[in-house]
Order: sequence, then C-alpha cells, then structure tokens
Amino acid sequence: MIEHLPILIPLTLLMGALLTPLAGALRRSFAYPAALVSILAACGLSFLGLHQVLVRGTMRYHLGGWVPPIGIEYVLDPLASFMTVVILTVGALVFVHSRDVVQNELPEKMVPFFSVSLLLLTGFCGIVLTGDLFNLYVFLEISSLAAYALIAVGEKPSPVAAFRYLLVGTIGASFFLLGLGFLYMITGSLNIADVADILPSVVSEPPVVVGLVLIVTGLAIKMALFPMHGWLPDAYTYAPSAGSALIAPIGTKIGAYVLIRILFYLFDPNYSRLQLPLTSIVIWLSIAGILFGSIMAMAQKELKRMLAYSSVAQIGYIGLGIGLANPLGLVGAVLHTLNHAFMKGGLFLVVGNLRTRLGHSTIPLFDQTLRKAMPWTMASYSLMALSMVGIPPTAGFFSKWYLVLAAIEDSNWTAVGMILLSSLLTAVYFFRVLERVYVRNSSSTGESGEGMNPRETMPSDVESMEVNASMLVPTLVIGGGLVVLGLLNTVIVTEVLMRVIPPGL
Amino acid sequence: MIHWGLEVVLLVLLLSTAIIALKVKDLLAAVVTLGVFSFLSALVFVAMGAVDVGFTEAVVGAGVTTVLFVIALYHTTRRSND
Amino acid sequence: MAELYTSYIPFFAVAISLLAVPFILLSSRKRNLREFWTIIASLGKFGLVLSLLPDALAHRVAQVELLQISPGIGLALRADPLGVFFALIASGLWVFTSFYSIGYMRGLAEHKQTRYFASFAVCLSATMGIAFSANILTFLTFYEMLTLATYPLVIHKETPEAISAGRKYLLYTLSAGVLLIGATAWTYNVAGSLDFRAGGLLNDVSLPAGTATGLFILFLCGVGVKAAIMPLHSWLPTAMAAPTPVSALLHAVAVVKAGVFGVMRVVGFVFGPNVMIAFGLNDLLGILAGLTIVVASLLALREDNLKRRLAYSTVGHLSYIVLGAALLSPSGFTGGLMHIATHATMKITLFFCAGAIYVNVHKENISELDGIGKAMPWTMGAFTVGAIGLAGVPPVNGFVSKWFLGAGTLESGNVGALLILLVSGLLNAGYFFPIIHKAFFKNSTRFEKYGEASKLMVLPLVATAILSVLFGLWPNLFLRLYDLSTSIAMSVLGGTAR
Amino acid sequence: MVEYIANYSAYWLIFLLTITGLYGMLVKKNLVKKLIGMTIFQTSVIMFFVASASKWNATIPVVDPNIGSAATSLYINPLPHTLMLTAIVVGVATIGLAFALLMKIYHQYHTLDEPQLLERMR
Amino acid sequence: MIRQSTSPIIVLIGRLVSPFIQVFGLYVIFHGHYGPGGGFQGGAILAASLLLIRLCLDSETAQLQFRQALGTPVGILGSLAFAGIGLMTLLLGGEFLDYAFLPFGGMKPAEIRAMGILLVELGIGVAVMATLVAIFDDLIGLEDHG
Repeated sequence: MIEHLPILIPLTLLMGALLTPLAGALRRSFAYPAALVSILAACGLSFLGLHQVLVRGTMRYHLGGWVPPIGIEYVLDPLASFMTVVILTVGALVFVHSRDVVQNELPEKMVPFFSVSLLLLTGFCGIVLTGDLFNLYVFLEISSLAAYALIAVGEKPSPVAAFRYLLVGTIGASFFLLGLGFLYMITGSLNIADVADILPSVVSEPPVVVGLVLIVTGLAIKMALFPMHGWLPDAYTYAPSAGSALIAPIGTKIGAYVLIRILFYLFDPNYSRLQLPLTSIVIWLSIAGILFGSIMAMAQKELKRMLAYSSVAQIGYIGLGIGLANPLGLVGAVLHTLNHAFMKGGLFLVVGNLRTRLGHSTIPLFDQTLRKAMPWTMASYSLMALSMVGIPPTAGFFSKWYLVLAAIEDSNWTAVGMILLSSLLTAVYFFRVLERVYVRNSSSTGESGEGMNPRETMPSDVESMEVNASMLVPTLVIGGGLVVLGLLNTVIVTEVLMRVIPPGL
Repeated sequence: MIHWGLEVVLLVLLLSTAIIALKVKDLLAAVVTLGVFSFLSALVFVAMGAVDVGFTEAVVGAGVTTVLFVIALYHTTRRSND
Repeated sequence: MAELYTSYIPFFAVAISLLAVPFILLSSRKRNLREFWTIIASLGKFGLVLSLLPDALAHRVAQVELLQISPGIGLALRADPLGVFFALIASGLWVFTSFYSIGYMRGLAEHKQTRYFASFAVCLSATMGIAFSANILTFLTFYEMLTLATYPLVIHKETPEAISAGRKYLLYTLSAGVLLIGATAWTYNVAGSLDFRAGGLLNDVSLPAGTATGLFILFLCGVGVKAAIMPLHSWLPTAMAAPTPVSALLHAVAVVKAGVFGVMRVVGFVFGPNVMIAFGLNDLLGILAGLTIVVASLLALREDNLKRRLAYSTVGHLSYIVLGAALLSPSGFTGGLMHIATHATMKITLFFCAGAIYVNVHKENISELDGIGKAMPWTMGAFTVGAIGLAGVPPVNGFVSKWFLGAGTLESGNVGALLILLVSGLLNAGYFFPIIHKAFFKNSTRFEKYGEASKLMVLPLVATAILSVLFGLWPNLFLRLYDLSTSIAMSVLGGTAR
Repeated sequence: MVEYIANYSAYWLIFLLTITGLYGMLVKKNLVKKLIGMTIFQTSVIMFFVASASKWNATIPVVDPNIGSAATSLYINPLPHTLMLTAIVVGVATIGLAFALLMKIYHQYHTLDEPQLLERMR
Repeated sequence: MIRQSTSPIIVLIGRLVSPFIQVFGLYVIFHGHYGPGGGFQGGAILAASLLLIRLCLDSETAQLQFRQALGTPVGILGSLAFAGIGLMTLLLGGEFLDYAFLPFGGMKPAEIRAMGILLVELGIGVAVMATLVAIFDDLIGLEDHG
C-alpha cells in the first residue's frame, strides 16, 4: 500500500469530503466524527509519506498506470511531503478545535462546513502532490472554490468579501492557465518533470517568457503578494473563525509553494534569477508588502483584521526568500511557510476562543479580566506573539534568521533592514494586545495610579471563562509547538529542507 | 502557417457581442447577449476542431449558465448604472 | 589554550531558577513557601556557579552543547573565566536581592508578588545564560529572554508612568535585539562561525574596513542599549518607575551588566584587539564611553529624585567598564572587569538604601532627606560607604577598579581617558556628597518618629556595604575575582602588541 | 508586419477578448457586469487553448476510417480539448458559487452596485 | 418561484423536447470513450433537460421528475462512484484508476477498461447533472427562506 501514498492522501480527504455529508444525512452527529477521522487518517498518511520519502527518496505515482507525459503523475518529493505534513497537521488541529466554534457560529451549516473544509484540504494536497501542471490548476480552483464558500458563511459582509476574492482569484487562476497555455504551445507537455526537461532548449522563445510572467502574476495574486493583496484583509476578517483558521495559515502559502515549484523546479533556478528580472521584482514587491502589511496591522482595531494584515507582511517574508533565489533563502521561505502556518493558525484559534467566549475580538475592549478569565489561551497567544516577532528560541526567529542570512549573502541590505524593521513593527502590534491583556486595568477602577490600593485593581472575582478542552488543547499544542519547532529547526532543516533545494540553485 | 477564415469572422462577432454585453444598461439584455456570446463561442470551438468543447459550451455556457444568470437577475434586480 | 570538558553544571546553573518558576507560580497563595523557592533557587544557583570557579581558574572550561539550533551552531553553554566571573557576581548578588525583595515587597504590600518573583527568577536564568553563552546565537537567545523577563518587572506598578516606561524599555531593547540579530547574521556570513573566542572570532578573517565598522556599530547598538552608552541610555532613568529591587537588579546585577558584559564579549571575543586596533574601533568606543561618563555625571548633578540620580550615575559607571574594554591594555581590561564587580556591589547597596528609605518614609527626592541619617543610621551608613566607593575613595572597592583603569590609561598612553577618569571622580563626589551631607549634618525634625526599615531590608544592604569594603581591602577574597579578571585580560590581550 | 498580424489574427482577437473580459471585471461597477466580464474572460482563455491546438488541414480528433489511427499528425491534438472541458466545469462551478454569493449580497444590502455596497457595508 | 406557464406552447414544447434531450444526454455519456462526449457533457445535457422542465412546468411536476432534496446526495454519490472505482482498482492491486484491475469476469482487458471508463463517466455524469440542478434549485429556493 505504501507505493500508493501520493494518491492516498488526497483520496482520503476527497472520500472524507464526500462521505461527511452522507454521514450527516444519516444522522447529523455523525458528520463531525467522519470528517475528523478522514483528516486524522490523511494526516497520519502524510507523516508516513514524509518518512518514506526521507528513507526511500522521491515517490512517483502514475495515475491509471499511464506513464507520463501521457498520464497524470503524482510526485511525493521532499518538498511536497513536507508541505502535506504542514497542511494536514494544521488542518487536523483546526478540525479538532473547530467543532465547538462551528457549533457556536454556524449551527445550521455544520455538515457542509466540514465537507467543504475537507474539499479545501483536498485541493491543497492535490496542488502539492500533483506532477501535472493542468491538474495543479484544477486543484487550485477546487481549493479556491472551497475557500470562497467557507469565507462566504461568515459575518454579514462576508459574501461581499468572498465575491471580491472570487473575482480576483479567478483572474489569478486564469492568468495561471493562460501561462500554462503558452508553455504548452512550446513544449507540448504538461508534466512538470517533462516540461523541465524540454524547457532549456526552448527557453528563449517569447511564448515561454510570456507564459512565465503570466504564471507568476497569477500566483502572486493567489498568494496575496503586495500589491495584489487587496482581497485578503476582508476575506480573512469576515470569514467565520474556523474558516479563517483553516484558510489563513495555508491558503496563501500554497501560492508560494507553486511559485517555488515553477521558478525553481520547472524552470532552471538560474534562468529565473538571471535571465529575467522576475525574482528581483518579487523581492521588491515582498519588501513593500512587509512594510505595508506591518504598518496597516498596527492601525487595526480588530484582532482578526490585524492578523490578516500581518499575513500580508508575512507573505512578504516568504516571497523575499523565494525572490532571493539562493539555498538559504529557499530554506528560509519553506521554513517560514511551516512556522507561519503554525503561528497564524494558532493565532486564529485564539481568535476563535475569544469569539466563542467574549463574542468579539476587538482590541480596545480587551483588559486584564481576560488574563484571569482565559489564562491558557492568553499564554498561548503570548508565545505565538513572541514567535511572530521572532524572539530566539521560538520558531519564528529561525525562519527570519535564514532569511537574513540569505539577504546578507545576496548583499541586499534593504531586505535585511526591512526584515529587522518589520520585526519591530510586529512587536508593536502584538505587544499592544499583550499590554492590554496583562497590564491594563479594567476600565472602571480607573487610571488614578498613585495611592490606590493595588488589590482593588485586580478583579479577583473574575470567573474563569476558559474554553473547553477540545478548543484549548489545539491552541496549547500550537503554542508549545512553536518552541519545540524552534528548538528542533535544525533537524527539520538538515533532514528535510536541505533535500528540498533543487540542483541548479 | 495557419490561415483563419471563418474563425476570424466569428471572433469579430464574438468581440462585438462581448462589448455589447458589457455596455448594455439593462442587465437582462446583457445576459441574453452573453448567451449569444456563448453560443458564438461554441461555434468558434467547432470551427477550430474542438467538437466536444463546442457542444459543451453550447449546453453549459449558452444553456445552463444563461438560465442561472436569468434566475439570479429575477431574484435581484435588472437595473444597472453602467 | 584552555582545556575543554563536558559538564552539565553550566546548564543546571542556568536552569535552576527556571525550574523554580513553576513552583513559585503554583505556590502563589502561600507566601512563605513561594519565597522559600526563590531563596532555594538563588542559593542553589550561587553554589553551582561557585563550583565552576576552581576549574575556571585552572583553565579548565566546562562546556555543554544542548542541541543544534541552526546547522553548525549549537545552543551551547561554556563556563569560561569571563562567564564564570559575571555569573558569580550576578548569582551572588541575587541572593542578597532575594532577601531584600521579600522585605521590600512585604513592606509595601505590593500586588502581584507572584508574577514579580517568577519574572525575577526567569531574569536570573537569562543572565546566567548570557554569562555562559558559548556563541553569539546562544547569547542572543538569552539576551532576548532577559529583555522579555524584565518587562513585567519594569511595569510592575502598572501606573501609566510605569507602562510608558515599559514601552520605552521594550522599544529600546527590542530594537537592540533586532540589530543584534542583524549583526549576528552578518558575522556568520563573514566568519562562518559564531563561537566566542578569546582574542577575537574575527581575528583570522580579512575584513574590508566598511564591513568591520558596520558590524561593530551594529554590535555596539545591540549591546550598547543595555549597557546604556550615551545616545542609547534614555530608557534607563525612565525605567526607575519600577520597584526598587528591580532597579537594583536592572542596574547592579543583571540587565545593564549583561549589556557591558556583552560589550566585553564583543570587544574581546568577537572582534579581538587586533581587529579593533586595525580599524580604529577602540577609539570610537573609547570616545563614546568618555563622553558618556562626563555627560551622565553632569546630568546626575541636576537630578533631585534619588533613584534617577543613581540611574545617571549608573550610566556613567557602566561606561567606565566600556572604557576599560576600549583601552585594550591588560590593566585597563582588568580594571573594567573589576568594575563590573565593584560597581555591582556598591550600586546595589545604594539602591537598597534608596528602597529602604522609600519603604520606610516614602520619600524619593533628595531635597526631602534632611536629617534622615539620624533616623536610619545603618542604612545611611551603608549609603555613605557605597557613595564614597563610587567616587573612588579607598578602602572601598571602587578604588581598586579605578586604580586599574587609571593604570590602563597610562599603559595605552591615553591621557585623555585618564583626565576623564579624574574629572568624573570629582563629579561623582559632587553628586553624592550633598546627599550624605543632608542626611547626617542637616538637622530636621521630620524623621524623628521613624526608625530603621525592616531587618529583611537592612541586613542585605549592610551586608553588601561590608562586602564592598572587604573587596576593596582584599580584591582576591573568597571569589578570587582579581585572579579571574587578570587571567581573562591575558587570554584576550595575550596576542597583541600592547 | 501586416502579414504577421494577419497570420496571428485569431490570437489577436482572442487577446482583445481577454482584455474586454478583464475590463468588465475590473472597471464595471455592477456585480452582474463583473460576472459577465468574468465569463468572457474565461471563455477567451479556453479559446486560446483551443486555438493553440488547432491545425490547418487536420481533422477533428475522432478516428476517421479514411485516415486510420496511425497518421496522428492529421488529427487535431485532443488533449487541450479535454483540458478545456475541465476548465469549463471549473468555470461553471465558479459562476454557480458567484450567483449564490450575489443573491446573498443582494439579500443583505439590496444593491448590486459596488460603490453603494461599500457605502452600506460601513 | 417559477409559476406554471400560462402559454400552452411552452408547456407542450418543454414536455416534448425534454425526453429527447435526455436520451441524447445518455448517448453522449455512453458514447464518451468512442467519440466526442463523455460524462461531463452528458451530465450537463441531462441537467439541461431537467432545468427545462423546471422552467416550463410547475414545480410539483418538476419535483416528480427529480426531487430537490436529491440534488446534493446524488451529486455526492456520483462523485463517490468515481473515487470509489479508483479506490477499488487501488485495493485490487493496480494503480489508482487503472481500470484493468476491475473484477469483471470473462472480459478482455480492453473491454474491462472500456467498462471501467464507462462506469466512471456515468458517475461523473450523474454528479454533474445533480450538482447543476442543485445549484439551480438553491438559487430558486433562496428567496423562500430569505
């Protein structure tokens, strides 16, 4: 059965997506376990896949026994297996977390929600695993459609956000498809490995260049690279908590993943870097995005919106790593994909916790009672915030570390400065929340600092409002996991990411 | 070298329907024009040798999508400012 | 060359107070038990560090690599003489601070004492980590940890003033941390290694002048914020909003000392004397330090708030240490190192005194202290010892370090530095003696009804004052700090012309 | 130059179609108009693929007894066609979802005009 | 929302044409692996015929033909047929969707493949038909509880 892993992972999710509504039709309470089982199974399979790839090397799977370039191929290589593990681990944690959240926010739509979520993950895994460009497009659209649907069931303005995302996403996907058309015109193949073989001989043909530019533009839209990020803040803000916890950590990273595939695997890395100024454009856009996202995040009053803008900035980091186009940059980008997936996922889980208990996540309304009421949630939030800022033993530091190293190697001092500066900006907008939670006295007892009895300011009668275990455990797992990931990052880098670097880089 | 004959004529027609569909202020008229557009594009597909794409477009684009468009309009509004 | 051996003692020395944190948090309702954990941890930590001393003196260096945190770079701890030196001072003074804090916190019935003691323990862990770091990345990790653990202490009072002080503190220190990250990455890019090495990690690397200067400025900004070198010092007086034991910790034990310790590491173990001299970096550092000494002393003269005056005094004295490093002569380096220890004991005494006064009579301004010496003779006696020590009067230990610093200036032929030392000695006297004068020789009936502060506070401050005198008489007493510092100075400067 | 344009006239027209579609999506204020633009845009992309596959003097990709199955060069490459079928499916799914969103939006804000919509969202 | 049309011509034409469209749809599905056509096109044609009835006739009649509640489940079942057959080939030792491994006794490999493709096409056709009708029904029905 091992050799079927590349197809089994998306297939498990697809079957889950299809069986969940059937189970739900049978009895509503069956739906959630069905969804959970399938994602846990897929998650287990993805870890098995990673293990197999590390032991035996890349696995190629030919659909229906048709050998590429005629048939469709699924490839489980180090990068792909790493990405599936990231996607499905975050997905599984969010699924565990979201039972109560969904019950609370979308009681009517529980069954479709989980079904569509599984479809979303099917799409993501399909994108990661497929070795066929058109197949990739199809999965890109499957995941996007699922994402539109998930976003649209959120707050009141969510359909508008989803509609905009739909329009922009369709433009992006169509650009991607158009680019594929140009490549296909010249190479006559859609298999990534096959096209990569053919490309060097035809690389100077205009259609190839046009195709590459179109593809990169399309992907930039999908990954919300500045200035194509317009759809993102609204979409993430208005989506239901569970939905944004699922889409925000992974959605844009998938675009980045495809960009890595295209620039470094499909094309020769040196071509992407030297012949066309594409990578330097990506670098500058990323830098602008980091700055813009950070500054906008500082101005937000709503926690979710702040996180959304922070995503714009963080995508800049990944884009920067890709754009620098050296091994360290790639390692940094892929590692940041992992770290940011965990951090953002965790942060949105915290938002879910807050919304479940408080009914809002508006920063100016936070005060000290929150710390008493939800100590564990806030503790995880603190860890995640530290990781976002990039304080050393946490995971967030290390991806920045590699990125800074890569930027220095490239002598791109603007990028170095921007990474460092944005750490500070990130600190500003995360500590703003922490300060409210840990320091700010609840508004009534007032500001009169001196002379008041300190004991009165501490609302000792605040009853605990901590969320229940199914929500708390994933939050804590991610919070603690960030430290573990940080300490173990060498293992990840040497064992997995070093094998990710394509030969030409 | 490819010599286009019929296709070019059809494409020009297609382009004009597309522009009309975007220009007309009455959304129902626009949608019906879009149906014509889809049907013409089905013809283009057939002319280019893609028979199956052609009749899929005829069924889906000109048929189902137009019906869905009309229903959507029925439920919302026909009026448009641009 | 020093002999390396693997030992987990440095790790335990770092971890012990961290391990105490959960216990402190868990026993938040039982005060005595909670304080018991703090005391145990502080004593245990001091004992562990002390056990490393003989090996450090015998040039046997304990080291342990916990795990790789980046390919080729481990989270490694190494108890080299410099590390042991700093760890001894910090852990030793933590013992005093612990006792004193208990008295202070209870005396004022402060809120959130659990958080206070827990943060304090974390702070000390971070300080030990800084002391024992074997490479820049480990140093950086603990440095950031120290920043964050100090933040709750700075904002402890939670008044708007304290909160804004906390913000300022975070802004300065986090920016510094970020610059340090940049500097670290650049060093790694240039040298391919991050291990601290006596004589300079960059010693064997051929550097373009721009790179060397740029790197040095980055490093200087990185560690200079905590070391309060002049343009970067302004967070320190503001942070006086914190409770007094915290100020003591900030100023005497952990935070600023971590900064100057960082300067020592950077000068002696990253750049090394050869590189420093080759690019004139020592002059840059020396000029900055000299300016800081003079300006800070002048600013201290103006301050009426006792703690703020002490804060500016700290700013000045930290730069003595930096100046000692910048001189790059054996005596100067030794003097700088000694000043870490001597300033720590003296300044902690002074802060303890300020805190005791505040707890007892709730006065913070110098102009209100007329005649307090009669009410609190022990406290003010200790204060006097600390003050004259900082002014450089024998037999208090401040004299010893200043003596070596002065010798260092002569060794390197730097007359300007000598002049600065002399002037600042006078200025020191200028801002301390009025306090003593007011306390003992001005008559006021204001404090008649007050007696001494509680024993838990008076005993530690008297003890540190006595220590200051003892170290002044016998610099090599107990901890053999003198031997340690000379051996460090030799290992760093052994390979240079001077 | 003229010949060049003439040779690729179909591509140019398809390109114009793409631009028209994009124009509709980006410039038009009405959401239905945007969807119309999207349909045009998607159709043009599909058409581009089909045009790139078509060959002069070749027949549709159905086995013709007169030609047989050996002379593959006489058939149009069917692969892009099948791909485009999938693309059409995707397009329909997108449009279907878009309609659902459209009606939800109208139900909540009673307008399909984007400026008005943004005004009412505040 | 769709009321029965008052025009007998529309009713008559709708009723008359719909079965022919359905037959054609089935033809397209079954003919898919020989010539132009296949599951998707056939499914779309079938859906078109159902939509025609839904547009021309009153909703009761239309519901008789294909119940609204069936849309989603049938769509899922259709997709499951595709995924299930793939899974079955995988379990029987072949690659995913390697039809040659399907357990049809007494047939040549080529015939088994044809059979497998047919089954999958059928599944896709049903799925497409049901999904398109479901989209239509949802759009229609939105007003009722809105």
